[in-house]
Amino acid sequence: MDVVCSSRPLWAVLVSMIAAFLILATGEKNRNIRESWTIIAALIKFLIVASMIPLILQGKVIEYTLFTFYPGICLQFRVDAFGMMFGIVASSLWIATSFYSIGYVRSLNEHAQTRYFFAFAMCLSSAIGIAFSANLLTLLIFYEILTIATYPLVAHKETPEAIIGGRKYLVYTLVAGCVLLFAIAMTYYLTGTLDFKAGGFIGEGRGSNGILILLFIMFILGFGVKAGIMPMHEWLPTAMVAPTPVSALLHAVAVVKAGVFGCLRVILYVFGPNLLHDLGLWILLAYFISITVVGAGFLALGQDHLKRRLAFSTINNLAIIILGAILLTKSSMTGGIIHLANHAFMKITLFFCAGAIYVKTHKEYVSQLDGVGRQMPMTMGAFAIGALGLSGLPPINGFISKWFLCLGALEAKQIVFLFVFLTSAMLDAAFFFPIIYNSFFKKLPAGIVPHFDEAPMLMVIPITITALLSIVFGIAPDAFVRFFSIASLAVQNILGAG
Amino acid sequence: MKVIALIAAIMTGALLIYGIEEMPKWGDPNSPASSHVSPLYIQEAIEKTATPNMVTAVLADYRGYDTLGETTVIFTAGIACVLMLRKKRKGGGD
Amino acid sequence: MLDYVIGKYNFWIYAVLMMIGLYAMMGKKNLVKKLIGMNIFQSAIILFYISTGVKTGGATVPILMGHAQEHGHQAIDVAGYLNPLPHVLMLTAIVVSIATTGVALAIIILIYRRYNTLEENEILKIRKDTGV
Amino acid sequence: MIWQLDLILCIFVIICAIAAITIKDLLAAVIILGAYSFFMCLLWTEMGAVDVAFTEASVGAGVGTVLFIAAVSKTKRRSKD
Amino acid sequence: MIIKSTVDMTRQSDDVIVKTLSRLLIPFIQIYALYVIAHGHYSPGGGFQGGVILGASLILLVITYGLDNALRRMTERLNTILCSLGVFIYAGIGLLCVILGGNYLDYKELDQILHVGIAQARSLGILGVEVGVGIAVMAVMVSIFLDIATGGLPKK
Amino acid sequence: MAEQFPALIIVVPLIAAFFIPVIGWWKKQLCYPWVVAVLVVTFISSLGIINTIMTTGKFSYRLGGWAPPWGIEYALDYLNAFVLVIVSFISLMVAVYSKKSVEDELPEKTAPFYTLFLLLVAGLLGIVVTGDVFNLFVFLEISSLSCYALIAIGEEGAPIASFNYVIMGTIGACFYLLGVGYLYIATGSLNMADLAVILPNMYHSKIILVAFAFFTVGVMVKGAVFPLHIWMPDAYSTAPSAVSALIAPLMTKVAAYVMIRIMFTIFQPRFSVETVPVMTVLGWLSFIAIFAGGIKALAQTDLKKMLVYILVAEVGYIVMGVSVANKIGLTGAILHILNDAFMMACLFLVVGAISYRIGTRDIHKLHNLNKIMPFTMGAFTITALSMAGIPPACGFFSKWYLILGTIEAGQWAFAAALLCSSLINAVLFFRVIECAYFKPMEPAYANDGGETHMVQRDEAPLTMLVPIVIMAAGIILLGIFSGNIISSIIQFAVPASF
Amino acid sequence: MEVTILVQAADESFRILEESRNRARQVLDTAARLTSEAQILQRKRVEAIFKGAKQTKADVIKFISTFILLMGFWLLLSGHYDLFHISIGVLCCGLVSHISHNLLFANPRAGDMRVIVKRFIVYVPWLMYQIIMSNLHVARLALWPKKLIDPKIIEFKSKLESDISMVTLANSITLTPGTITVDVKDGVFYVHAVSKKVAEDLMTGEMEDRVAHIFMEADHVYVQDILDMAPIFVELK
Repeated sequence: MDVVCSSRPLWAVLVSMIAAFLILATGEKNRNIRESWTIIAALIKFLIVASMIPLILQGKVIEYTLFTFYPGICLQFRVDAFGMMFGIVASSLWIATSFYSIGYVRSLNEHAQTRYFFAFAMCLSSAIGIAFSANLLTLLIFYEILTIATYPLVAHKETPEAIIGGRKYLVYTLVAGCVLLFAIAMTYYLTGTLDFKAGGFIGEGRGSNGILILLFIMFILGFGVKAGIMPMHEWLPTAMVAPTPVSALLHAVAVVKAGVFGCLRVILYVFGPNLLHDLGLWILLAYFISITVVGAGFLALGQDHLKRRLAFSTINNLAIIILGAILLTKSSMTGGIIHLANHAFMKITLFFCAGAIYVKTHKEYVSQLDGVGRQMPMTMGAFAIGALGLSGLPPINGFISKWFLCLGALEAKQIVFLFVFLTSAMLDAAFFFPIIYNSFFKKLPAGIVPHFDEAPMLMVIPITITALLSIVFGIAPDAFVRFFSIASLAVQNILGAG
Repeated sequence: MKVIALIAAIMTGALLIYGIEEMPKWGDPNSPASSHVSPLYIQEAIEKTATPNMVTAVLADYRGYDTLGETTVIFTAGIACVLMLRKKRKGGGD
Repeated sequence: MLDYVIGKYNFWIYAVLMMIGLYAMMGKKNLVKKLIGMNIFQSAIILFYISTGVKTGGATVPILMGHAQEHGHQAIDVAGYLNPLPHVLMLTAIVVSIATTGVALAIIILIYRRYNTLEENEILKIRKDTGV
Repeated sequence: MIWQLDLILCIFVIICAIAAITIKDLLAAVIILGAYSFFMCLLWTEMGAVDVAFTEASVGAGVGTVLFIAAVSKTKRRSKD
Repeated sequence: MIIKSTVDMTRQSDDVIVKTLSRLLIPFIQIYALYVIAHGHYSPGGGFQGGVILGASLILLVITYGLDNALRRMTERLNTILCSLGVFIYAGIGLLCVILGGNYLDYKELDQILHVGIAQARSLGILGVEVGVGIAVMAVMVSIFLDIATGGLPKK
Repeated sequence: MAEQFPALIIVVPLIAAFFIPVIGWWKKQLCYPWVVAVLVVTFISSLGIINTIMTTGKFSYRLGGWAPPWGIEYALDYLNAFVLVIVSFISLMVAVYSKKSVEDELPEKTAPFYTLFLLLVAGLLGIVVTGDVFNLFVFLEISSLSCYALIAIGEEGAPIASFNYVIMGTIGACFYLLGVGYLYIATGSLNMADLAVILPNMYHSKIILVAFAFFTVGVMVKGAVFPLHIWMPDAYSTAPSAVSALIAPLMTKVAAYVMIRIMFTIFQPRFSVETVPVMTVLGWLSFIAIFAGGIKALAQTDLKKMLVYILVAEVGYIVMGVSVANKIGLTGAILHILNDAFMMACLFLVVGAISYRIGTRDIHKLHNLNKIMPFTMGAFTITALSMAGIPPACGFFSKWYLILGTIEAGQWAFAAALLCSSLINAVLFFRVIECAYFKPMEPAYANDGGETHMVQRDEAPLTMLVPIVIMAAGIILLGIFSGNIISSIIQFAVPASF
Repeated sequence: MEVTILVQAADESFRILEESRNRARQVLDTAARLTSEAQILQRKRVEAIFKGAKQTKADVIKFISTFILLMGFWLLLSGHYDLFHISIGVLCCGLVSHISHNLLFANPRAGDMRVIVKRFIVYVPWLMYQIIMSNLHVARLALWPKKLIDPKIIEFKSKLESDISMVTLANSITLTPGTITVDVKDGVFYVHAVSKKVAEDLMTGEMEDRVAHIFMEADHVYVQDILDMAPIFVELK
C-alpha cells in the first residue's frame, strides 16, 4: 500500500475549526458574514475531502503526523478507503445542512445563534477528524471533542427538558468515553501500538482470549453508546429536543455515524475478521445487534412524536450497519459500509422534512400530520422518497445496501439474519407508510383549508437535493464520489489483509 | 477527636520505638552521625574559617544558607504578624 | 530486653515527650493548649537531634579550646569534641519553632476577636449556628 | 554527661510537659511551659550543646513565654480542658 | 456580647520597683546582647541569641514603660526598616560574594575587598552575617510581641 | 551569570521581599509592579536553568563554595528544573492577577501581603531547587509560615481554618524533620545525593524504615493526601482569592514533587516499592481520595469549596501515579503536576474573578454568566473540559499516562477510579456550565428587568483577565504539545533507576 | 418742663461719659492682656532655651557615664583584648549608650554620682551587717517558732522622693531576712514583717535615713543642681 504524505487531512479538519473561531469572533452582530464563514468552510472542506478521492481509489493511503505523544502514539491522520467513506458523507452533507440550518434558525429566530454555528462547525471538524484518524487515540480525541461540541447543540433550547436531554446525552457519552479510554489504554498496554490496520492488529499482542473478549465488549460499549445500540440508546430519543438541523446532524451525519464508524473500525481494523471468528465473538454480537434491529423497529411503531419515531428508525438502521459488518462476509461488509452513506442521505432528508414541517406548521406529532402533504408537497415528497428508501425499495439507494446486506447474510449462511434484515425493512415500511399516506390522502380536520405553503427556499432546496441524491445513488451507486468503489476497496483491503 | 489523637500519638510512639532498636548505642563516637560528615567540621573549622566555635562556623558558613533561611523564617513570622494583626495607627505612618 | 529499655532510656523519654506533644496538639480542645503541645513536640524533636550529637568518652562542647586556636595546623582530636552539626540544625529548628509559635499566637488573637472564645468545640458550634 | 543527672532532668521534663498540658489555668500552663523549656535547656547543656541551650534559654524560656503570656493576657485565661 | 476586659501588657507599669530596676538593667542587657553577637566566634551565642536578648530588652521596656514610651525610642517605621535591613545584610553579603565572582555566600571572596586572608575573610563574613541576623531577630521579636500584646498597635 | 541562576532564582525574590515593607512605607502602589518585575526575573532564571539542563545536562551549585556532603548543594536535574518553571510561571500569573483582588480584599495590607507572597514563592522555589534534606525543611517552613498568615486574613472562618493548618502543617513538618533525624542517625549525612549513595546498603535497617514512614506521612500532610487532607478544604476555600490561586495549585504540587524526590531519588525505587508496602497503601489511599474528593465536591454549592475538594482528588491522581511506581505512571504523575497546576490555577483565578465581579460563588447563582463574563467563562469551560479529561486539553493526557501506568502495574481498580473520577469531574463542572450557559434567568429575577432586560457585559478587569486567558490557552497548548514536553523533559525527569 | 429737659440732658451726658469710660477701660485691658501674653511667651522661650541647654549638658554627661560603665562591663565579659574586639566594644557601647543613656541615669535630680557611689559603698557593709543580724534573728524564730512569730503587714509613708532611692530601700528591706516589701505606692511602703522585733527595727527608720543620705534626699539641699544652673543663668543674662 503506497503511503502519500500530505497535510490535506489536517486542513480538512482544521478548516471548520478555524471557521468555528471566525464565527465566534464575528459574533451576533454580523449575521451574514458569520454564516458565510459556515458555508465557505463547508465548501472548502468538501473540496479538500473530494480532492483526496482519486488518490484513495488508486489504492493509496494519505498520512500526516502532527505530534508524537509518546513513543508509539502519535496524533496522526491517515485517510484510507473506509475513512474516506465517512469523510465524504460528513463533508458533503454539511453543505446541505449549513444551508438548511441558516433557513431554519432564521425563520424560527433562534437565540444564541453564534454558539449554535460554532458548535456545529466544531462537530463537523471532529467528525472529519474521526474519519481520518490513524489510530485509536486520535480517534478518541476527536470522538470526545465531538461529544462536547454536540452538547451545546442538544441543550440549545435552554428549556428544562432540553437541559435534561443534554445531561442525559453527556452522561451516556462521557461514560462511554471513559470506557473507551480504558479500552484503548489496555490495547496499548497489550500491543504497544494503536495504529489501525486493515484486518486487525490486536491479535498480535499479548492479550489472552479472556482479556480480548473483555476489550471487545468494552469497545463496543464505548462506541455503541453513540451508535445507539439497544440498551444504551436511551439518550437518542431524549436528544430529540434539539433543533431539527441538529437532530439531522446528530442522527444522520456526525454523531451516531461516528459511533458506528468507531464500531466498524474496532471490528474491522482493530480486531479483524479472523480474530473475531477465532474468538467466536461475531455471532454473539450479531445476535445482540439483532435485538436492537428488531426492538428499535417495534419501539418506533409506538412513537407519536415524529422526530422520536425517526430516532428509533435511526437506531434500527445503525444496528443494521453494524450487523452487516459483524457478519464478516464480503457482501455484508460492503453493504454495511455503503449503508453508512446511504442511510445518511435518506435520514437527513427525513429530518429536514420534519424540521420544515415544524417551521411552517409547528406540528411535531405524527397524528397531527394529516393532510400536510397537500400543504407542503415538495417536502412531503422528499419525505416519501427517504421513507421508501429506508424500507428498501428500488430505485432508491436504500435498496442497494439492503440487497448487499441480505446477500451477506446468505453468504454467512445465517438465515436468521436474513430474516432480521427483512423484518427491519418491513418495520421501516410499517412505520413510514402511515405517515405518507395520512399526509397525502387523509382529510384534514374540518374547517381547515389546505393551501400551498412551503418552507423557506433555503430549507426546501437542501431537502430536494438530498432526496434527489438518494435516488441518484440508488440508480448509479458509483456516481460522483464513487461510494461503491470506495466501499468495495475498503472491504478488499480488510479481507485481503485478513 | 481525643480518641483519634490518642491513637495517632500511640502509633507515632510505636513507630519511634520501633526504630530505636537498631539505633547506634547512645553517645557512640563511631556512630555514623558522628563519623561521616562531622569530623571534617571539627578538624577544618578553625583552619578554614578562623572561628573556634564550630557551631558558629558551621551555622554561618558551611550551612550558612540554612541560616539565611532561618532568618527569613523569622522575618516571615514578623511580617505575618504585621499582616494579620497590625492596624493603621492614627497619625503614625501612612 | 532490659538493655533495650535501660540502655536507650533517653530515646524512650523522647518518644514519650513526642507522644505527649502530639496528643496535646490533636486532642486538646483549647487552642493555646494545642500550641503548648506543639512546643513540647518540637522541643522533643530537638532533644532527639541533640542526643545524636553526643559522644561519650571525654568529648566536650564544640568550641575549640586553648592553644588549638593559635595553632590551627596541629591535628585536632575529633573524639574530643561533640558533633556540631545537630546543634546547628537544631538552632534553626528552634528558630522555626518560635516563629511558628508567634504566627500561631497571632492567629489565636484573630480567632478570639471573632469568636470570643478559644475552645475549639465552641468555635465550631458558633460557626455552625451562624451558618458559615 | 552524667546519666543520673540526665535521667532526673528527663523526668522533670516529662513532669513539666504533662503538667503544662493538663493544667486548666492557661497562664500557669504557660509558665510551666517556660519551666519545661528551662529544664530542656539544662538537659542540653548537660549534653554539651551549649549553643542550643543558650538559644533555648533565651527563646523558649524567654521570648516564647513572653509571647504566650501576651497572647493569654489578651484573650482568655481559663481553659476547659 | 460583652468582651471581657483583658490585661494590657503594654500599659506603663505603676510599680516603681519594677520600673526602676528594669531601667537600670536594660542597658546592661543590651550590651550583653551585643557582646553575645560579637563573641559568637569564641563562645556560645551568636546573632540569633544576641538578637533575641536585644529584643527581650526592648520588650522589657515596653512592659515597664508602656507602648508609647517605647515607641518613642523605636518607632514602628524604624522597626520595619530594621527587620528588612537585618535580613538584607545577610542576603546582601551573600550577593556581594556573587558579585565578587564566587558562589552565593562564599565568604572567601570577601578577601578581595578586606585584604585579610581567606580564613579571616570568612570569619569577618560570619561576623557580618551574625550582625544581620541579630538586627533582624531583634526587630522581629519586638514586632511580634507588640502585635500580639496590643492586638496590632491600637490608638495612641 | 548563567551559572548563578540557581542562586538567583531564590535570592532575587527573597531580597525583593525584604524591600517591600520599605517600599510600602514609601509608595504603596509600587509594590505590585515590583513583585511582578521580580517574578518575571525569576521566571526567566528558571527558563535559564532548564535551558542549561537541556543543553548541558544536570548540574549542581555549591552554596558557600563548600563541597556537597559538608555544605549545602543545589542539585538541578530535569525534574526540579521542570517544577521550577511551573512554580515560577504560575506565581507570575497569579501575581499579575492579584492587583485588583488585593485592592478589593486587603486595601490596607498591600505591603505585607506582597512581602509574604514573594516569600511564599521563594520558599516553594527553594523546596524545589535544594539538594539538601534539611535545607528543604527550612524552605518548607518559610512557605508554610507565609501560607498560614496569608490564609488567616481571608474571609469569615479563615483564622480557625488557618490555625488548623498551623497545627497539621507543623505536625507534617515535624514528621519530616524526624525523618531527617532518623536518616541522619543512620547515615550521618544530609545531602540527597550522598544519602542516595549510602542508603542502599542499609535498606534492611529499621531506622531507615521508620525514617521513610515519617517522611511519607510528613509530606502527605503538607500535600493534603487523602486522610491527612482534613485541614485543607477550609484553609484553601477561605483564603483570599489571589492566595488560594497561588497555594492551591502550587503547595500540593510541590509536596508531590518532594514525595517523588524522597521516594525515588533519596530512596531507590527498589526500596520504596519492594521493601515496604507503602506504595500499595498510598495507591489505595489515593483511590479513596479520588472518590471521597469527588463525592464531597458534589455536595458543595460553593464553587471554591468544590474546587478544593476536587483538588483532593487531583492530589490523589498524582499520588496514584507515584504509587504505581513504573516509568509510564510516573511520567503521568509528573505531567499531571504540570497540568493540574495549570488547571487549578486557572480555576481558582476564574473563581476569584467571578466573586470579584458578581460577588457570589454559589454555583446556583451564576445565571447568564456567559454573557456577563464571556472570556472568563470560556476559560472556565476549557479548564472544566480539561478536568473532565476531554482531549485535546491537557487533563486528558496526564490521565492517559496515569491509566497506562495503572494498567501496566495491573491495578485495574485504580484505572477504574481514574475513569470514574473524570466522570465525576464532568458532572461537577457541567453543573456549573449548565447553569452559566443554559439556565435562563430565574423568574423572580427576570421580572425585575422584564423579558427584554439585556444582561450587561461586565468582564473582569484586564489584570485579572489576561492571566486567566493565558492559563486557559496554556491548558490547550500543553495538551497539544504534551508529546514534546514528555519527550524533551519529563522522559528524563523520571528517576533514572526505572 | 425745663427741669425735665435738664434732667434728660444730664442723664444723656452721664451715659456718654459712662460709655467712653468703659471703652477706655476695654482698650486698656486689651493692651494689658497683650503685654502680659507677650511676657509669658518671652518667659516660656527663655525657659525653653534654659531647659534645652540643661538637657543637652545633662545628656552628654549621662552619655559619657553610661558609656564608661558599659565599657567596663564589656571588658569584663569579653576576655579578648585585641584592637578588633575593643573597637567592636566601643562601637557597641556607643550604640547602647546612645539609645539608652536616659534609662540608666533617668532622674535628672540624681545628684552627684561620685558622692552617691562613695556613700553607697559605705552603705553596703552596714546592710550586710543588718542582714547577718536579722538572719540570726530569723534563725532563732525558726527554731522556736511558737513564741515570737507574729507576721503582719506594716505600712509607712516614706520621706524618700526619687524612684531610685525608694527602690534601694525596698530592696534593702527585702534583702534583710524577716521583712519583705510587698508594694510601694506613692511613697507608701507596705512591708510584710515576720515578727515584732523586725518590724520595730524597721520602724526606727534608720535604714530609710541611710538611704536618704546616699541619695542626698529630704535633708539635703541640691547643691549640684544649683551649681549646674549658675553658669547657664550667667550666660542667659
